[in-house]
Amino acid sequence: MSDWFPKNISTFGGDIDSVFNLIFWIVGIGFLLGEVFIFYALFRFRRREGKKAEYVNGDLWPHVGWLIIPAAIILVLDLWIDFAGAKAYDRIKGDMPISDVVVKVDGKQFNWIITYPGPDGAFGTEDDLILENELHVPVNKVVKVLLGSKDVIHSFFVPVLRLKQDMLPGREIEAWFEATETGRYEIACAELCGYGHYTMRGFLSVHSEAEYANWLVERWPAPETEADGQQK
Amino acid sequence: MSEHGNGHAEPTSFLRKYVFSIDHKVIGKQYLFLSLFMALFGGLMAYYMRWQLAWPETAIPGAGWIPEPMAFGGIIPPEFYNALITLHGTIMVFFVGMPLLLGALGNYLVPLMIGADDMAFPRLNMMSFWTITTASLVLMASFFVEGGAASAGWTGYAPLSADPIHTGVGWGLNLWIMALALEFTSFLMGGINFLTTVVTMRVPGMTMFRLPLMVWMQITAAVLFMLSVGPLIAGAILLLLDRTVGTGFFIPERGGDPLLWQHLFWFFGHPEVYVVLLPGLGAIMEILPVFTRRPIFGYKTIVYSTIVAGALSFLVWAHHMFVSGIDPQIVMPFSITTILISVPFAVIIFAFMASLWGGSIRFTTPMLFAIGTIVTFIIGGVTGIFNGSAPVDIFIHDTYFVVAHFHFTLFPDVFLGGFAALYFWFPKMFGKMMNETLGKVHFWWTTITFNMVFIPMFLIGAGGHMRRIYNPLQYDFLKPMQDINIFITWSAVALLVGQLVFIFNFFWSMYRGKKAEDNPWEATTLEWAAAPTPPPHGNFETVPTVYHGPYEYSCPGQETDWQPQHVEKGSVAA
Amino acid sequence: MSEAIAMTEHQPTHEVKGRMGMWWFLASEIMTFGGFIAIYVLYRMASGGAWSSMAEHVSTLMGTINTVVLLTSSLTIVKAYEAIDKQDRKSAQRFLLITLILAFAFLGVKAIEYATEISNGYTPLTGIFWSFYFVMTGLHGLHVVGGIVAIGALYIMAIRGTLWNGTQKRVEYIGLYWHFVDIVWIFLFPLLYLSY
Amino acid sequence: MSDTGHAHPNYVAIWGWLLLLLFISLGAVYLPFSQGVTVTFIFIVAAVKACIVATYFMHLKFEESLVRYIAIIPVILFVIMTLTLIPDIGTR
Repeated sequence: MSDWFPKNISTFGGDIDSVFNLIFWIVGIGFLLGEVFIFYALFRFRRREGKKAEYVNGDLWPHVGWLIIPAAIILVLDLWIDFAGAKAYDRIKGDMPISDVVVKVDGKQFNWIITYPGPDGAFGTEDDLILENELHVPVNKVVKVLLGSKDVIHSFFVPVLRLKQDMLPGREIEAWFEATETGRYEIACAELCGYGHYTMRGFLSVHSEAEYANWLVERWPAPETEADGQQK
Repeated sequence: MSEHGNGHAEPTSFLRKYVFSIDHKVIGKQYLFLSLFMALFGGLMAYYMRWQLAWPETAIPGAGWIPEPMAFGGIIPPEFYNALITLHGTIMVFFVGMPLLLGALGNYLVPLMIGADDMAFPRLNMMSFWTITTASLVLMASFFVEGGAASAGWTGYAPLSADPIHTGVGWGLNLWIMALALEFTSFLMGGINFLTTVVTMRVPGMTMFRLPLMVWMQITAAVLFMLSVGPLIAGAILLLLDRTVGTGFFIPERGGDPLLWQHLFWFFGHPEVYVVLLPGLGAIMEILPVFTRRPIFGYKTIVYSTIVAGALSFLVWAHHMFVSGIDPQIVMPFSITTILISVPFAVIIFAFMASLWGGSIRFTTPMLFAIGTIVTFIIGGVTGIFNGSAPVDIFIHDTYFVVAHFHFTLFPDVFLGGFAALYFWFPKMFGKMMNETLGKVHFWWTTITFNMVFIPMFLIGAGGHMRRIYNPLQYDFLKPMQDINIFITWSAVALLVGQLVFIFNFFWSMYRGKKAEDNPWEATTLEWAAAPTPPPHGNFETVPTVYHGPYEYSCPGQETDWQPQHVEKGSVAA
Repeated sequence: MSEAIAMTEHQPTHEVKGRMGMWWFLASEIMTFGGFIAIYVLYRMASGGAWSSMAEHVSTLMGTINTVVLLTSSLTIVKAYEAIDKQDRKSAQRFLLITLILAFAFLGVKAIEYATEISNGYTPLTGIFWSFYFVMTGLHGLHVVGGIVAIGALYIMAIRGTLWNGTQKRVEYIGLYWHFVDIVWIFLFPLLYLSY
Repeated sequence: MSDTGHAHPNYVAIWGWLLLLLFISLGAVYLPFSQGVTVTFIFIVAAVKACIVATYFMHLKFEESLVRYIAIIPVILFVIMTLTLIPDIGTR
C-alpha cells in the first residue's frame, strides 16, 4: 500500500515506509484470515432444518483455543510492531545528527516565515535572511529546522520528506531531515490554523551542492562564501 | 416525594406522558428521536463538505437556502467550511453517538434488562434529557450569531480557539463550549443514574455475572465517561474564560500553555471513544446469541477484556499527539500502550467469531447489521495499529488516513450497530415489526456505499492528503487524487440517500407494520421474555426472579432452544 | 434488618440509591477539581518559582479563618447526621442551622478577601496566578453556594417538620457533598495560600 | 437506636485533630526549611487531613468496598495524569 505514498526523498523516510509496510502485511494477513473465517462460519453455520446450535458450556480448553492463544499471538505481533516502531522512532526523534544547515521556520496565519541565520550563524542579527514560503536546502546535508509559531498551532508537513511536526507558539521545536534528491517540493500545513489553512502552501527547494553555494553567494555577496552556519 | 422505584404513578396528561415524562422508556425514545434528528444535520454537513472537496468553490446543489454570510449562492467560503467540519464532528460524536447508544438504548434497555421498573432517579433522568436538548439548541443557534459557528475543529485546539482574533468567531465558539458543557452535564447525570440503577435495582437472582452484556457495556461506558470528563470540564471553563474575560490559561503570551488543552481534550477524548464504542458493541453482543441460537462465547472473558480496555484507555491519550510537540520520551510508552489495547479488543472480536462457529444462524436484518458491524469494525481496528505506531503516525497524522480510520470505527459502531439495535428492539419499543425486505435493502446499500466512501480515504491518506483542507486543488501533489475525491463524494451522496429507506421504513412500520408479539425473536433476556410488548408503565406485571445467565440458548436436554432468564430450566437429561 | 436485605435485592430504599448516586457524583467532581489542581500545579512547576512573588499577596490569615470555619461546618453537619441517626430532631435542626451560619460566614470572609484584593489591584487579569486564584476559589465558592441552597432546604424542611418522613437521609447525602467541598478547600488552602 | 448499621466515632475529637494538623502546616511555613521540603510537608499534611475527613466524616471506613473504589480510583487517575504531564507541561 505504500505505493500510494508520495515519493520519498528523505534518509529516514524509508524507515517510516518500512514500518508501515511491516504493519500492513501483519494486519493485512490477520485481517484477511479473520474475514475469511467469519464468512466461512456464516456460510457453514447458516440455519438448516433439524440442526441445532451447539451449546457453549464454558469449559477452559475451548477458551484457551479460541481466545487466549489468538490473543497471545496478537500480543507477540504487537510487540514486534512496537520494537520495529521504536527503532525507527529513535532514529528520527532520538539524538539529532550533527547538522550542516540551520534554518528557522515560523508559522504565521497563513504563511511560512523562513529565516536563515546568514554567515554569522546567529539568529536575530543583521545578516539574517527572511523568506516567505521558500525553503532552500542543499542535498545530502543534514538540515536542522527550528520550528515555532507566531500565533496559533501550525504543522510543518513535507510529504516527500515524511516529516511532520506541529509548531507551537511560545516554544521552539527542533526537527531535522536530510534530502537525497534535488527538486522543488511542496510544504503543507497539517494542523487546522484558521480560515486560510488550506492556502498555507510553501516550497522546499533541494539544490545540488554547487547550486546551493551559488544561491548563498547571491544572497550574501560578502567576501565570506563559506556555507552558512557551521554549527553542530 | 418519591424517587422510589415503582413509586410514581402513571401520568395521564399529554405533557406529563410524552414531553416531561419520567418514564425511562419514553425518555429513551426521546433520546432516539433527538439523535436521529441531529444525525440528519450531521449528514447534511457531511454532504456539503464532500461536495466542496470534490468540486471546490462551486455552488453546492441544495445549499442555496443558506443565508449570507455563511454561504454565497450555494458557494461556501472557508470560514463556513471550517464551521462545518467542527460541527459535523461535534454533532456526530456528542449529539448522535452518545444520545443514540447511551441515551436511547441505555435508558430504554438497562432497567428492562435488569428487571427494574424504572431508573433509580427518574426525575434526574428527565433532567438529563432536557439538558442535552438545550445543548442541541444552543449548538444549532451558534450558527446564527455574529461571526458564525465554532470553526476550530471538533477538538478546538488552543490557541486557535482561545482568542477570537485567530478565527474571527466570537460567540459562536463560546456557545459551542457551553453546548459541550451542557452535554457533559447531561451525561454525567445520566451516568450517575445508570450506575446507581444497575448497582441497586437488579431483581432477585440477577447477579453481576448474569447481567446481559449490554448492561455491562453501558456501565463501563458510564464509568469511563464520568472519570475522564472532569479535567476537560476544567479545561473548558478555563478556555471560556480565556475567550470572554481575557485570562491567558492557554495563550502563551499571557503565560499559558496551548499544549495543555490537547492533553486535557485527549485525556477525555480517548475514553470518550470507548464510551461511544462499548454500547454499540453491547448491542452486537445481545443480537449475536439470539440469531446464532447459542450462548455468546466467553461471557466473563468479554467482561474482563472490556474492563481492561477501559482501564487502558486512560493510559493511551497521547497517541493523538505524537507530532504535537510532546516530549519524545513519553511517546514510545504511549505508543506501546496504544498498540497493546488491541489485545482486549481482539479478544472480544475472537469471542464474536467463536460465537458464530457452531451456531444456527438466522440472517434477519438485525443480524445482518450486526455482522456488518463486526466485519467493518475489524478494518477500523487494524488501521488503528498504523496510527498507534509512532513513526508511521508522523506521516499519516492529520491525513485522510486518520479520518478513514475513525470513521471505520465509529460509523460501524454508531450507525451499523445502532441500526442493528433499532431493527432488533424496534418491536419492543413500538410494538410493530419493521419491514424485513426494506431492512435488507437498507443494509446492503449502507454497508456497500459506506465502504466505497471510506476505503478510498485510506488511499488518499497514504498519499498525504491532509484533512480539514478546504480546497485540495491548492496543492500540486493532491491534484492527481482529485478523481478519488469525486468518487468519494458520489459514494457519500449515495450513502446519505440510502438512509431514506430507513427513515421510510421506520415511520411506515411504526404505523403500518405487522404487530409484534411479546418475544418475536425468541430471546432469553428479561426485556423480551418477561415484559409485554410494548412494556407498560412499570415494565413488568410481576417482579421476575432470575435463575441463570442471559444467553441460555440450545441447552442440552431442554425442550425449546431458549431458556428465558426468569424461567427455571427443566430437569436436564443426563 | 430484613428490610435492608430486601432492598439490596430489589426494592432499594432511598438510602442505598441516594448514597450511591452521591458518591458517583463526587467521583466526577474529584476529577473536575483534580483537573484544576493538576493544571495549577503543572503551570506553577513550569513557572519556576516566578509565582511566589504574586502568591505573597494573598491573605493567609483570612484563608486560615476560612479553613477553620469550613472544618467546623463539616463537624456540625456530621453532628446533624448523627443526631438524626439518634432520632434527636432538635439537635439535628440546631446543627443544620450552625452549618448554615458557618457556610455564610465562609462566603462573607471570602467576599471581604475578594474586595480587598481587587481594591489592591489584584484582579483575574493581573497575572496567571491571580487568574487561577479567582477561578479556583470562585468555583469552590459556587459549590459553597450550592451547599447553602441544599442545607437551607434541609433546614426549612426541619422547621416545617417534613424532614422526618423517610427524607431525613438527605442530611447524610448533602453531608457527603459538604465534606467534599471541605476536602477541596483543604487542598486549595496550601495550594494558594501557603506555597510561596 | 441507629439504623445506619455503623457506629458514630467521636466527631469532636476528629475535628480537634484536623485543627491541630491545620496549625502544624501553618507553623511549618515559618520553619527554616527549604521551599521544597516545606511544600512537600504541607501537602502531606493536607492529604492526611483529606483522608481523615473522608474516612470518618464521610464514613468511608464503614462503607462497602464498591464505594471505596468509587472514591479512590478518581484520585489515582488524576495523580497519574498529573505525573504524566510533568515532562510536557511542568518542565516545558
